[in-house]
Amino acid sequence: ACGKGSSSSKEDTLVFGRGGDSTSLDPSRVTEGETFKVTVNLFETLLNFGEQDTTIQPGLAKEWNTDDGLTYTFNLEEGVKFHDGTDFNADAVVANFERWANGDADKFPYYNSMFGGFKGDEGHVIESVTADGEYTVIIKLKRPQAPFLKNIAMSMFAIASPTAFEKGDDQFERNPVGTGPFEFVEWKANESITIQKFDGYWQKGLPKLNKVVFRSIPDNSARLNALIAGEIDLADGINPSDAEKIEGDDKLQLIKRPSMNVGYLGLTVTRPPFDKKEVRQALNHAIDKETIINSFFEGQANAAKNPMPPSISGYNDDIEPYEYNPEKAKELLAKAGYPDGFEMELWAMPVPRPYMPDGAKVAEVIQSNLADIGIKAKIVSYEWGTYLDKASKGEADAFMLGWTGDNGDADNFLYVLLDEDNIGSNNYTYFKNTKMHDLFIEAQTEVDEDKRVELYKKAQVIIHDEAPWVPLAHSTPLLAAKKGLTGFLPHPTGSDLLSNVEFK
Amino acid sequence: MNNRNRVLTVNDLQTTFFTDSGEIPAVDHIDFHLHDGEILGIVGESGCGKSVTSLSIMGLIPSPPGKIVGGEILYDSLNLTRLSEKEMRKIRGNEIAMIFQEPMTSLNPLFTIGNQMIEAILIHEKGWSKKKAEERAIEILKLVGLPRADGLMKEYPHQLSGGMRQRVMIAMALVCNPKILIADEPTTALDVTIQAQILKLMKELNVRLGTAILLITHDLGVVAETCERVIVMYAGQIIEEAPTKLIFENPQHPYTKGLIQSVPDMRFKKDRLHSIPGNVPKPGSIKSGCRFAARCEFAFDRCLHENPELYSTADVHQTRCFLYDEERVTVDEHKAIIES
Amino acid sequence: MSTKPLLKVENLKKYFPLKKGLFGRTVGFVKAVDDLSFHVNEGETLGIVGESGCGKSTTGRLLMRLLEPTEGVVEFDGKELTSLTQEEMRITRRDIQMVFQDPYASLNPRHTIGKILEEPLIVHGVLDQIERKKKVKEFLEVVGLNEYHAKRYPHQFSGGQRQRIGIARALMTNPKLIIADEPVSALDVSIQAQVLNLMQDLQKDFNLTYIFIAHDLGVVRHISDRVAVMYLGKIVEIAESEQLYERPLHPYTRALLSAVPVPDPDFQKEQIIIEGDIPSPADPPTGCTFHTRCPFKMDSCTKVTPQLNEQSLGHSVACHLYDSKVDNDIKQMEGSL
Amino acid sequence: MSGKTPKLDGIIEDEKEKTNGPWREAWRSFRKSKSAVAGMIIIIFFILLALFGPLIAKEGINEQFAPDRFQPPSSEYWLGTDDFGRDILSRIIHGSRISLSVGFLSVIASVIVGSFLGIVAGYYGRWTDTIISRVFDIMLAFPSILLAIAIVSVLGPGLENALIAIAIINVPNFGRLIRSKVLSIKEDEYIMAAKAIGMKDARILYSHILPNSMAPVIVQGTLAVATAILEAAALGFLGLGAQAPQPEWGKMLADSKAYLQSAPWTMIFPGLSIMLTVLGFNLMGDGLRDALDPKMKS
Amino acid sequence: MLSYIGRRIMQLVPVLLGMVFIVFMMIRAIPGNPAQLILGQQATAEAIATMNAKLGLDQPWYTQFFKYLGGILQGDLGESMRTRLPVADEIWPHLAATIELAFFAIIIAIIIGINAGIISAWFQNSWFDYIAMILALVGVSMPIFWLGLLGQWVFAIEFSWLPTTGREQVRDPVHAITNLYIIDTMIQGRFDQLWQVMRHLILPGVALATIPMAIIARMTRSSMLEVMRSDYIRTARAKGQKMFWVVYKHAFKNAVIPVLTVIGLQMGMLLGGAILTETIFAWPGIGRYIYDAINFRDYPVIQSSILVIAFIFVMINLVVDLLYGLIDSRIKYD
Ligand SMILES: Nc1ncnc2c1ncn2[C@@H]1O[C@H](COP(=O)(O)OP(=O)(O)OP(=O)(O)O)[C@@H](O)[C@H]1O
Ligand SMILES: Nc1ncnc2c1ncn2[C@@H]1O[C@H](COP(=O)(O)OP(=O)(O)OP(=O)(O)O)[C@@H](O)[C@H]1O
Ligand SMILES: [Mg+2]
Ligand SMILES: [Mg+2]
Repeated sequence: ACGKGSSSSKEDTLVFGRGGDSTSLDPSRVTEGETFKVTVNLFETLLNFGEQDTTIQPGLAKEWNTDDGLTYTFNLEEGVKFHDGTDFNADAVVANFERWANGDADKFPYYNSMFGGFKGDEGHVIESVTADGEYTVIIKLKRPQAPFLKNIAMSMFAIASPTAFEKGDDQFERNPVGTGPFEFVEWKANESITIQKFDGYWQKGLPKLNKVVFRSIPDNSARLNALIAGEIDLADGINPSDAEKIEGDDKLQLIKRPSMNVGYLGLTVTRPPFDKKEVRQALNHAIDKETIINSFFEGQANAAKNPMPPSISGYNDDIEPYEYNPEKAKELLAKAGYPDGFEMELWAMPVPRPYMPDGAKVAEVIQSNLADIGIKAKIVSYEWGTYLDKASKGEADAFMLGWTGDNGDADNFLYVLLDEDNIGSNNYTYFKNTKMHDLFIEAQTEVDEDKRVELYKKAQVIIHDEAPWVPLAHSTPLLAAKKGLTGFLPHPTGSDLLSNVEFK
Repeated sequence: MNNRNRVLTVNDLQTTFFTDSGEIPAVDHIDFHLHDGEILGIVGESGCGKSVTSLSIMGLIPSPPGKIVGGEILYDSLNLTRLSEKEMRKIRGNEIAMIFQEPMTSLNPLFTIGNQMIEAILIHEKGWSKKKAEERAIEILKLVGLPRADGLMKEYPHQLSGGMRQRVMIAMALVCNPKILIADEPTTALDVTIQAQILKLMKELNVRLGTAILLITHDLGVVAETCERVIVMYAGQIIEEAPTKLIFENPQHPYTKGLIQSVPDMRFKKDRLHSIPGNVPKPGSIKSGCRFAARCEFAFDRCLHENPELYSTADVHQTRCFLYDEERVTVDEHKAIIES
Repeated sequence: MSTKPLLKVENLKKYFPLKKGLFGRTVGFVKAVDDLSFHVNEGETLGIVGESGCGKSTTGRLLMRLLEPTEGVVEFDGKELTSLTQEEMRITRRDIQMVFQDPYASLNPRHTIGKILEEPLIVHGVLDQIERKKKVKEFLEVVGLNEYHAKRYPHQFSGGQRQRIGIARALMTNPKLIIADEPVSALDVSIQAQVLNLMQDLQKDFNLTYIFIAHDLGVVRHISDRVAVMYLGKIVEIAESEQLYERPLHPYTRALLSAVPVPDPDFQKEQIIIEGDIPSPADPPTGCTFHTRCPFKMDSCTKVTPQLNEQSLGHSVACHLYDSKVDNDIKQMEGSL
Repeated sequence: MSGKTPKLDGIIEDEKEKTNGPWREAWRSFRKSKSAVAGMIIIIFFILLALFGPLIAKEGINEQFAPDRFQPPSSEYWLGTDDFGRDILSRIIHGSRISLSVGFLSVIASVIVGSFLGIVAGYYGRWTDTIISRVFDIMLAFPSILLAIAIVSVLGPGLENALIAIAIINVPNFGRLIRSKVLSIKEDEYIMAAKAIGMKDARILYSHILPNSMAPVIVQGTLAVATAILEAAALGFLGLGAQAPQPEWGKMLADSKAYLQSAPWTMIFPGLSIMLTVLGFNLMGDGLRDALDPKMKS
Repeated sequence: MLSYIGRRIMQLVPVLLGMVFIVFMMIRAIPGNPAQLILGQQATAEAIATMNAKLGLDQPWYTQFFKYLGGILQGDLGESMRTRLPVADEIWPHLAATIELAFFAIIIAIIIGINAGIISAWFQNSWFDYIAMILALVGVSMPIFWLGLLGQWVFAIEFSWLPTTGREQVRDPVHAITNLYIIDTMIQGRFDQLWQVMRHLILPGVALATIPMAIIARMTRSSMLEVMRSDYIRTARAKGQKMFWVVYKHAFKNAVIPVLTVIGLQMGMLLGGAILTETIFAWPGIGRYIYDAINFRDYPVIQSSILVIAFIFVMINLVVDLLYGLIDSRIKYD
């Protein structure tokens, strides 16, 4: 397969530079974004998200319906083939679901968290998955799950070729076989992953590219350099500070990824003085989000007032944000019994993330903001693994973190990040509120979208008042590409489908 | 003796080291000559400039800091100080060869004896085949009395004893039949029994091959046994020159006298050794007057201010001491008297 | 000169193990000193000569127990040194001192001369500070140096001066015996004479006993009352120095004496040039160790190790030529020499 | 004849020169080397900067002034400003404190620990030697930067921990040096002489062996300061060393590498500072080696 | 000779065992739980517990240690926790990348460093000597991450003479056989690719070569100066030998041993110490691999790759020691 592209004169190979390598090419086995970036092009899911949002669109299932939110019927595309020649049909879908449901949390972590466990588990949502003829699949649930369709559309629940995965899971994740527009060619660890056009792809005329190479360049500046030098065509993870320059470069174009994230400063409510609501509110008033956004997101972000981005349904836009007002902050501190401030640790993220391109620097601004109201903050940083581990144990006073949505559902932000059920995992602030908890549980099984929105809006009011976070920003992650590149539509989840991309 | 050819003549040679701590005139205006086929000895205490003299002749003064700043060295009629490095290379090893004090370190430890011998031959015998050079090397190793010459060719220096190494050094110096062999303290590092072997060999070779030898040593015994003529050096200067017999029978310079007397003689027991007080000065440390004045029991005023020349006291005997300037003094006095 | 032995050495041996391999297996021995017996009388000088590597320095160090002997007894002043504890030995070293060959290497380059000289006194806890300083000054003058030299460092002295310092250090504790290991061989001839004279003067003034190690036969003759000749770790001949130089018995001694160049062009001497090199002490020849080079080698020499036998009063030699059995042969040999 | 009284000998031509100890002697030859003096001047410059610079540099190191972000060098900001609008010159000046103290402190710590272990191993030998040497072997078989990273990972990132890590990785270097020095000095003749006068082992150790092993330690120490500064900068660069907002040079480099093209001064100057300081120590170390190592003396 | 090698390798065993032990204990002291990192932010506590059990992390450390040791003795380096691949399989491509880079760097360093050192010593105190030695000093003082960035900026971005990052032209990837691309492209006769691979090596190679080059130059010079003073050099010159041969044959062979030692040490350093260069130039090497593994608490990967590096390091030293013997017949191995 190698050397195939070198002769053709038309540019049809895309080199996509990104920050890290994938850990696996079996999307169902990992939780990490770099894997999905590749697999979204190799595999397809029953349902798709919209091109640049998280609305539900047909995928391998061209139609679907449900009456009660418990039984879903999917009608599949016909004539679809896996890369290895296996036919795609209802049996294949069932085989995939069987595979997941018979696994364990270690093997299929996402399945576990999205569908509440595995076969036989108490919390397992899926009752059964059955084929009804060649091209119809029926999924029965034990109880309604509001974001069920969104879950089905997530890239980890991609339908893989049963012939391939039956050879063994470990073998499969190195030699992925799906129905996607591209098929797998080669993986050079930490260097590059090459995929090429799947000639038997069912959607005619796609993909437009012949070959895609995903190249890992860990350092943001180095990646941009490689783009400028023409070694790569598309670069992920562009520093906001470079945006201006890229826009000024007539050989390059800046591409903005729709934002579906939030970056925040978490306040561990179990650690004094953050057990006092006033203190938390004071911090909300003290931090100058505008400067942070101007300086370190270079304007490529919106100030956040809620723990979820506005693009997601359920966002409460009526909430009045805490204004930047050091005086008010001081008052609140005084009220809480800290007229002279106090000393605290401020944990700064050691790694750049889409929601926080430069945690350490933002921390420095926050530090100086806090100094203005008399709080002495010491910036502390651990390397990432330790950081998460320690923060999840509630060892931080205040820590910076963020979240990118997986499926565009409010539940995926609010419940995951702030509910008491998730203390010890993703609720790092240890915030607990019974009223809010009840709202969340209700929303999870509510199938009526309007009612759900109401529930989440109520929850946001509580969160705003209790202020376990200082929501900072919803950033617009930046990408940059060579001028002639078209058809690239970055997806808010970070998994970009490349079938429409071509060079002009 | 005088009718013999001079193969080497050193005229007014001056070699100075320009160091951080000042100029060191290690060899300070020396004149001497070497006859065809003779063995000339140079004696003197450590640091008096013996090695620098010999290295000057070879053009091997480490430079910087050393430099020949004056005088000439005539090989036949060729002035060696004027030659380019390339021309000098043709002389070295071919016309004038040299062996050094330390047989232990003078051979390159990482090459076989054969390799080093053959190299010495091929440098000067351009057209020779390796085979021919090898044969020559073996021949010459046998000449210096080394047993199993064939085997030695493949051995490394460290496998040889000190005496054998010095023989190899001599052999290597002789491969191109040089006219002159300079031997800088060739036996100092050896035991007496081995020293005797080497000195005997050198005398034999001198007779058989007619090579003139400049033998540098600090051992008066070696001089007495080996050399025809002796030069005594002190602090960079020649202070006395004479045939060996004369030096020992009638040493003239107070230093030479003291030196001869201060050596304990194995043949009989002296009650007490003569000792010359003070230390051997470094060249250049005494700026004015006779270099030996400070240690000399006969020193008088003039010695402290003026450096004596070499005065010929007999046809073949020269001494750098005012005590032997009487003639001149008288001549000068005569002149003075006549003029007045 | 009294004839009371101050030092008595019996069957002294030092074998250095030759180690090899990962676990340091001993695969052989360097017989550096092999069965020495001799004595030194009070007030006399015993010279030890021999070619390099024959074990002279090792002998010197064994006497002071700077090396532990493999075997043998050293008796000093009635005390058996070889059985003392380390601490007792340390204290006894007051009475036996050493002068080294390389005067520069044996002086700590970072200490002043004053400190170097004072150190033996401090170590042995004699005298208080003021007296120590006084004694340093006194001994500096004894060896021909000056008081102000005490503040200087070794590198500021010439070789001869350094050796004087080495001698002064040895004298500081008023020792009875001084072992001088080639104290003049690093010095120039004219300086050598100064140091030899100094040593002789001091011997008289302080009633010292010397063991004088050297390879220069002239120097040894000059300074010694008795001389021992060593070859490959063994004494081959020992005698009053007159005796030894005038009537050497051992073929090695003779060869050695004949090899020394004499500073007299008129002197005609018998030339015995022995061939070959000294064998390695790690692999000494069997029987008489000299037989490989000996012009008078006999069959028995390769097999039987000759013992030191007294031939005349105080003159012992280890050579089969002088065995009574072969008495007749000797006479013949003597004739041919 | 004058040989009669030895007292006369030797004192002729002895001018009363000043006493020159080995240290003074070393200083003299050190002073002669231009490069060594240049190195010393650089170091003194940075030390002065570290001591008094903060008084001169009026701009606060951490005062952020957003409107002045990325000012190129000008008369107001000699070396320009960084992404927070902070004066780079002030930060470099304050950074010299960090770099120098990390350099010195870590080396002092490793010298102390290394010397102790080295002496124990070299002087007492046998199984202590075996154990200590083996541990050194093990440590030296790690690439040092990896070892430092691992140690910092254990201790957590931060300047103090970086310092500790650097100190630890340097211990075997000093330990070995001292050990070999002790072993070789043990064989020197003046040690034999000291034993011959009946000196005790302990005294030999501290009065002879230790002072004579100081010179190479000083040389090695100076050079090690250079590497320590580099290592600290490397750790800072990887984000494992100094933490924001400390103006550590390596960290400054890492923070500004994104602006290499748009604001090159943000990374050129910290890099230059590292290089110059390290160069200073290397130059001085070389000079010291020439001055203190008697082997090199002609 | 063979028995010497055998013995040396035997001596390695305790060192390597010690290393395994130290690494093992040390990385377990790093706070943070691999399971958490593998499962990500979403993981539930029970998932983490299952994962721990699966990875054997719930067992006491000594059980884990001896299990690991047992594995190593059977040639099993364990399995990466993150990618679930055998470490042995994963290590090689990374190691090969670093080996290629390190070799390239060390060869540049040797060629330039040794010659600069020799010429400096030969013409001591000449302008060449001064300039070379100043450059060498600057070289050892260079923060290479800085130099690498500057090099990238100037040569790759401003002038576009050289590629900025990576090992190969991604558009035309090398088909990996041995993973040493220089060899792979040659086997396949793809000289166009070889050229590209070489171009990619230049910037990181030179950045990496700087320090060893400087060290080698300095070491060569001082070692040569010492040798040039020796008697046998004088002997060689007294024979009438040309200075060039005196220097390059007689002197250099004698001066080379300390230089070899330095080269060996530096090569070891380059193998593991290339992290910074590898980061800047996105070089998929072993340093980066270990660094990532540390971040992910991928215990088997850290343990095994450090072990492999240390093993190579010690083997390089062994080779260097054996080279001594080839050069100097006085050195005996028994
Ligand atoms: N490379 C050098 N640099 C500076 N001075 C030197 C150098 N070589 C020799 N000298 C000086 O030249 C003087 C004479 O040295 P030379 O080597 O000729 O003495 P020598 O008579 O051969 O002594 P020895 O018997 O010790 O070999 C010495 O005092 C020394 O100071
Ligand atoms: N510590 C030691 N370990 C092993 N062998 C030794 C040791 N010390 C001396 N030897 C060996 O013992 C033999 C005698 O050495 P010693 O130093 O006593 O000789 P020497 O007669 O003093 O020689 P020189 O005249 O060269 O000083 C030599 O072959 C030497 O190699
Ligand atoms: Mg000389
Ligand atoms: Mg000796």
